[in-house]
Amino acid sequence: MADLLRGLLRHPSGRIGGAIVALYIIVAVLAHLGVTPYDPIQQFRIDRLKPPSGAHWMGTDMFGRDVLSRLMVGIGQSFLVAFASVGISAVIGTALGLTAAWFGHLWDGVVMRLMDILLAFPAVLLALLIIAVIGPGTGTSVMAIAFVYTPIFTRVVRGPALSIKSRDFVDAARTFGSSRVYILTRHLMLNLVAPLTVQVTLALAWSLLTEAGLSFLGLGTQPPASSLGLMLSESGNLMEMAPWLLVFPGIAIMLGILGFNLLGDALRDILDPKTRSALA
Amino acid sequence: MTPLLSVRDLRVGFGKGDAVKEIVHGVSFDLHPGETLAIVGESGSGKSVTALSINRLIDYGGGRILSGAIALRTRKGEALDLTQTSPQRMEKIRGAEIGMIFQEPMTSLNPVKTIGWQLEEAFRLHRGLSGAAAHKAAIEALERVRIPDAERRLGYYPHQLSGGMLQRVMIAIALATNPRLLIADEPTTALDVSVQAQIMALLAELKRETGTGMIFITHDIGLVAGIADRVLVMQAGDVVEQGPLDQILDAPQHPYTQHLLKAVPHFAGGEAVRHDFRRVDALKQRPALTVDDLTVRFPVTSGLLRRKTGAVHAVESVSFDLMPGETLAIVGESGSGKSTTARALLDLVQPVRGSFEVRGLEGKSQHRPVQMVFQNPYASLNPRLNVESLLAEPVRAGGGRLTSAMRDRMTYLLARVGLPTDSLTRYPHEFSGGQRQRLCIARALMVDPSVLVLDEAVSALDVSVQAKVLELLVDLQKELHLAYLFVSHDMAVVERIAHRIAVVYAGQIVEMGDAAAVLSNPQHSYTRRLIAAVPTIERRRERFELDTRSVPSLVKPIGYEPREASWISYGPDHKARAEELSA
Amino acid sequence: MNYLTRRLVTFPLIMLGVSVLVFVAIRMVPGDAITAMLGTEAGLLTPDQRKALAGYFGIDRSWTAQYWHWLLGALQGDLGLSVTNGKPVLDVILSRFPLTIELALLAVVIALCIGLPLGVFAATRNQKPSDLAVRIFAMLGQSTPSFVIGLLILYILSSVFGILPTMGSAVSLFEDPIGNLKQLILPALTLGFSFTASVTRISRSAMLDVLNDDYVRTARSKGVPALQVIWRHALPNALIPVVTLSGVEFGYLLGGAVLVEKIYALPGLGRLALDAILQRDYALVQGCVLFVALNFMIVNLLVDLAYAALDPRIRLGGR
Amino acid sequence: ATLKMAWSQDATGLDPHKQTAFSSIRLLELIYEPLVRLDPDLKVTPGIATSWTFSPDAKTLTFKLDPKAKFHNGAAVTSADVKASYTRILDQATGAAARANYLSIATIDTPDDQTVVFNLSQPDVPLLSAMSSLNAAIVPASEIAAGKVGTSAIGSGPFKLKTWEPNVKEELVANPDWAGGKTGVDGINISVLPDESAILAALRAKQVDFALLNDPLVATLVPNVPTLKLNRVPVLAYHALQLNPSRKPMTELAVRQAISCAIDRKDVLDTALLGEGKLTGPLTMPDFRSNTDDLFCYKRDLAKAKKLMADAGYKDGFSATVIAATGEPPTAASEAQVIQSQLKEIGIKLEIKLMETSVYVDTWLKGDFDMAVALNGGRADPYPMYNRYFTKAGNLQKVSNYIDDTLDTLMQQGRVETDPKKRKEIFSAFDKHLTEVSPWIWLYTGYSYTAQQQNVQGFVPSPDGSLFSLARVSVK
Ligand SMILES: Nc1ncnc2c1ncn2[C@@H]1O[C@H](COP(=O)(O)OP(=O)(O)OP(=O)(O)O)[C@@H](O)[C@H]1O
Ligand SMILES: Nc1ncnc2c1ncn2[C@@H]1O[C@H](COP(=O)(O)OP(=O)(O)OP(=O)(O)O)[C@@H](O)[C@H]1O
Ligand SMILES: [Mg+2]
Ligand SMILES: [Mg+2]
Repeated sequence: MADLLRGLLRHPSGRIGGAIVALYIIVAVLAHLGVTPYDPIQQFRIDRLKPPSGAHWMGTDMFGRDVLSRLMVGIGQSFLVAFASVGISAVIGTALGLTAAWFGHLWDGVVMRLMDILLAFPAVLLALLIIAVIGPGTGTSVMAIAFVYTPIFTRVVRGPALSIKSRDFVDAARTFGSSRVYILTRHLMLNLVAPLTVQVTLALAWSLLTEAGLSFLGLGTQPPASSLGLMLSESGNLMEMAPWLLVFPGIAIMLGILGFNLLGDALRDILDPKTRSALA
Repeated sequence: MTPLLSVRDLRVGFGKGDAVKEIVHGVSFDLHPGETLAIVGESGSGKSVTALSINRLIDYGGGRILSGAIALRTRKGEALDLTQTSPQRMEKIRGAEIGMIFQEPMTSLNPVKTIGWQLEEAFRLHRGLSGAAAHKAAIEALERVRIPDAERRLGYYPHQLSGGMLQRVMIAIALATNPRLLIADEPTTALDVSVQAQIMALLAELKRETGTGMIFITHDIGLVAGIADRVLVMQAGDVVEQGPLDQILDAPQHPYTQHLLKAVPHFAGGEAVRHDFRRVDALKQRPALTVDDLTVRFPVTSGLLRRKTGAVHAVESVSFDLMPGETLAIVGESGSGKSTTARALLDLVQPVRGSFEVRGLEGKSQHRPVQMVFQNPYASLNPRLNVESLLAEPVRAGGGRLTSAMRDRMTYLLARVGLPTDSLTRYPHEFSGGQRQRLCIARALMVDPSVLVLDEAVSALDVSVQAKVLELLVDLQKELHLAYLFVSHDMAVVERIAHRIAVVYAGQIVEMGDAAAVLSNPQHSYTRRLIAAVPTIERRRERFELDTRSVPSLVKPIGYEPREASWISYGPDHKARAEELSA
Repeated sequence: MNYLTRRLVTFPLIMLGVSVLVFVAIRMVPGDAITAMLGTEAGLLTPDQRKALAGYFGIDRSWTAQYWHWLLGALQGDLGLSVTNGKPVLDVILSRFPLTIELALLAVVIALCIGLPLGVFAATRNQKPSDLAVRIFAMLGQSTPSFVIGLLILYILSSVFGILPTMGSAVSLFEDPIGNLKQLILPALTLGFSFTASVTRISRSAMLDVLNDDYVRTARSKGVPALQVIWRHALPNALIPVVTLSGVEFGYLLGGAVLVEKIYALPGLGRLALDAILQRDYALVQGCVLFVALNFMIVNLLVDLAYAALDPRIRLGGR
Repeated sequence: ATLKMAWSQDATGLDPHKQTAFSSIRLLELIYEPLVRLDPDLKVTPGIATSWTFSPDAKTLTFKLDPKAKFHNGAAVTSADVKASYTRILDQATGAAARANYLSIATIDTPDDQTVVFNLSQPDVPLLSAMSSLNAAIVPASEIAAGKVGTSAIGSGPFKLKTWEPNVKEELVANPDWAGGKTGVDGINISVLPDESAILAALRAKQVDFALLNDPLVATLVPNVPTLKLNRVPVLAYHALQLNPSRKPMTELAVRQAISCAIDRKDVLDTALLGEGKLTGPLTMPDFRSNTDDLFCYKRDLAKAKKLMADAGYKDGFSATVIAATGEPPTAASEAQVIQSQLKEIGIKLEIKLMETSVYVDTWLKGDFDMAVALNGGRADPYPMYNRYFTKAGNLQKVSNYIDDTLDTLMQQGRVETDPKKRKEIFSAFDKHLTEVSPWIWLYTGYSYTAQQQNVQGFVPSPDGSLFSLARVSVK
């Protein structure tokens, strides 16, 4: 863990990506603790659609709410959805991929065909349908995104798991008579951490984008809470009247995705033994 | 006579600017036309870097020639300092004047191009041939390296050929334009003994035919005897000694050269076998391991419904027994079923027939009496676990706890295999290859096994490390009265450790018996062939024979059963399978 | 080809799974074709009226009965009738599909034409400033949501330049190829923007990997000139991951063109599917999803074939 | 010339009797004609019928048809077609949405080809205005018999439907035989541009001559472009916050009134619609519209609201959910947020649930909500507008969940009264009472917007949103 951090600090894109993500997390935590310039849902009637100024650094929206404060909360919300959905899909996907690789045969066939079905299903429509069935909300967005991303994790895990399964140290463990659970958790899982970490950061970037897309369609985060996507969507038809409503959340989301992507790149380099030595 | 190549005080480093790390610290030598210079030295001593510097390929690997001169006399007679030549000029020289062969034939050819294309490219670039002419030249080139059916093989992709074949193709490419200098960087290290012998024979023959100057790089000093005129010994980037072949082999001056010659096992035709065990005495006890009629087959399927169409007869009716304190070596070339036999004994594969019986160590609980040490120490240690977890695993698997007694045993074993005691909290990548293999041995010993299966346990190690690990194994065997099943393809190693030898060929044991008897007086033709292929320092400038026979296919149709073997006895403990005359 | 046949065998299985999934999912969504069509006025219907309409829309029977009916039809190439279009589902889909496939293809072509050379270029300039510039472009490109780019392009074009690609209906490729290209180039650019960025990145890193491979060194030792090493030896190998990415991405583009089609008002399959969901045109939703899934799988199959074409190890099997 | 037109929502079907969506009606009213139609002042004017008379007891209604009226297939429009059309509407098997408005029709007589007599089971003055609905359009009897209504569009209106690609485009060509005269354009090409920003972009780029806009945020940008003209007319449809009086604590009159007093209608309008609208009571038609100052709590009165809450025993407020549809109207989410913030001031914690439109409709019809942000359609006459919600037999009682004797009585009186002055009094009382008992909080009416290039001439907007005057529009 400490090694990882040190590696990140030494890696140029790791530094930038890490800094962005860290900044966002700090902002999110601050917002969660209520440390925002203004109450993010308090409406100030006289302050409607004010451009950025000393009082409101990023201007106000059509309700006279402070955009900066909403942006801070929105980052928190978007990150929450991203982390939760990726967490869920990573856990389920890993479990499925791991067991599919390990048990093979029928179980592998069934799991992978199911994943094929989900993969073949157009992702956006799948998410839309899920949301339409359950009704919109943070929880639903999380579930929908997790659902769409699970097959990808399953695939990402199954491939390496299959190859690790045939590595000598797994054979060695079998000669000792190690239990299945031990082999699965210690030998396979531990060695999947690297590909998984990389995939997780990429998934986080994607999930941020999807959350934005869903909120853009009005099906994600519910107002008056805010998320980056929702802010973008609310700014849609006000773009010409109040461009700051589009610009700031737009930049925020771009930077966030950039942060995760950079972090993913750095982790890929750091966790890959081939490049690790070159960096050290 | 002017030298073909003259290298003076060559220094090579890696890295940019201030961070340059010098790897080769001043190498100088001369090479005359038709002469072969062998560069020997252990892994990482800078042999490859030196070689790559000569044709400036090092530029593409992040390296840089720091100083020195490399003077090459070209075909036209001009002398050229390769360290100063422009990249464009170098492109003309590479291939045309300097050919090169690499260690890994499997990865050194472009996987998506036919070998014909890759061969023709050489002719196109340097001889301006194209179309039918290039095609014809390619066929000739393949025939020159004794590839039968050359015309058809031109359409093959690299993955369709065996390693030995590919290495011949590489040689054909390197020699395509009759370069005046051929650099061969460990061309046989990745190959089987018998294939290695073939390649060596081929190189020697071609050298005689074409009169090319050759730089032959190897870590196996035994190999140079047959081919080199001069030898250059490198250690950690420095040249420690160089001179004519005989002088180096017979009167090495530098301690490192002496060490290389002495410590490294060299095959001695059965003269160096161990004499610390007398089977006759041991026969009163119960064997540690009895294997009877062990047969392993892997189904071969084809078609949509995965219909079984045959089976790989990997191990066929193998029987032997192993006494406590005894080493039985199983030798044979690649794919002959050695590993499969070992794996069957550890329940890693299911035999279709036959049985084996292990004498348990009654009274001791939670043991798995058979333990195994794998070939590649890096691959058999989970890189993400520390040494303590690694050592604890066999105990935990048997239901044991990590008690302080256990910890004591860990420290004891670590010390016993010669590892620092603070190793417990370290991770595998923090150890060298030899240390890792010691770790594997310690791990196998954690549960007090009675039989240790060593599958090519020292093949992946550097020569000098190999010797030390072998020594350790011998000591441990004496101390713990272990029975070893030692799987190897390396005759020199086998000679050092085996009490008895079983030779396997295509899944079957063809000869078995006392080590000295088998090695000094081989009876089966395959055993003889195997022994003939072993390079030794004694066989100086001996001509290797080219032998292109290949192992019969192990894939047999459903229901195929091999004929019952009949054995001929050649001594109290030496028998061989009767051969069919037709072969 | 053994592998291929095995893939073909799982085809119907996956399609069946997709069809069940979409069938159930769309019916679990509250509201049906009647409320979608009549809105709040649906509340004025008497039970008899409602029953009559349910019969008209074919949603009066049990789910299983509906599914069997639909499945039997589908097996004979009849995907049912779209209640909002009054036409067979297949006809509706086929009339919208060419546009989406053209859009996706165009996006892939743009991405490959820009991304591949850029990535290869960057790889040969490893760690130099031009490499850095390419990487920054690629990173930013991957991080920008397509709808943001689309909105920006549209706004700038119309308010600053007063021009716009043709919106609303599709200009036929065959009748007016130039007009068609003019109409689709911007949407394709929007759609393929982040894809271009990822192609750049993948081809750069694949190229870097390949340049380290042994056979590249062999080629150099043969005296192959630097440019030929890159184009003739390295590129064919580096293409393999790029092809995988393109295949996967092309599949997503087919299903994911919804937002771009909405912004540029293009009558493609994505919007058709979205409208069908909103209007609870069950048969049409099923048809669209099945169609997209089928295409996704066909594209995957094509990618496998492309693989085989590129890599003899796959084409000819192991030794 | 051909008029190039754009809108963001398309017709959902071609059967005039089954289509109730605003977007469908806008298309179909250019193709089909009812017996009578409403002019921009909401007066009943001739459609297929040239004249009509109510019998003094208001129990028979007689129409004279225009002898020139012809269907697109060339056949003349006869009384038989009218009878067949109404029979179809009244037949339950048709599933005609507006059937409930015509239930008083007992029998239909056709003395000759040009005369139709409706015999009513009870006096029904609002029937005439109800007949102006497109849902009572006259279709050929032959088409009904052939079961082809809805697949082909054979009407008698100013335009014929040439092609229809749902959600993509439709092409209309002028009907040279139209009884109403010659149309100003040769045809109309309508494109569906689902994003209203894109419509504005298309107008700017002159790709479109004429467009229908829903979102006031987009509409207000039109006047900024010098080449464009915005047409704006107040509409009958009204924005309301529907309370569900069957759910606690909205069962309490005081709570409902408190909500009414706590809501600053003007503020909601100014924020969510950028002020684009007019405060209104339940009745939105100019003839019946009350002065909002006379209605209950139309001036925000927080003190009163708090007191009412305390009286009802909800001094500390309560929690509830409000549902709203995404994009229908486009301002729904904003309205919900302003209302949420206003109600917070009297301690009511609202949770907003945005729903996709069909899900919203489904939930709304089941009455499965605490509160709902709604945009409900208006009618030219108060009775058809509210009888569904606020009469005892109203078939949307399940949605309104509120009825009292006063409302029911006033509605029945309004239905049979033929004297306009007296009707006005009756409905004025209805308006007042309804706002006082506050089952819903009526907010305001918005505008219907159309944007056009300056060279499009002759368009007259109508409060019911009708685009019928496109028949007279010409492009210079
Ligand atoms: N690209 C490189 N960058 C940095 N260091 C390198 C590079 N290539 C080789 N080295 C270092 O140079 C030293 C000599 O390597 P070289 O490959 O010449 O050894 P060798 O004698 O050929 O060994 P082997 O028998 O394993 O092939 C090693 O310590 C290695 O780590
Ligand atoms: N799991 C398996 N499935 C099918 N065939 C197998 C399997 N494992 C081994 N084989 C085949 O069995 C034969 C013997 O293999 P084995 O690994 O025992 O050879 P080996 O003598 O150990 O060779 P090497 O020296 O290369 O390790 C080979 O032909 C191999 O391809
Ligand atoms: Mg080397
Ligand atoms: Mg082996």
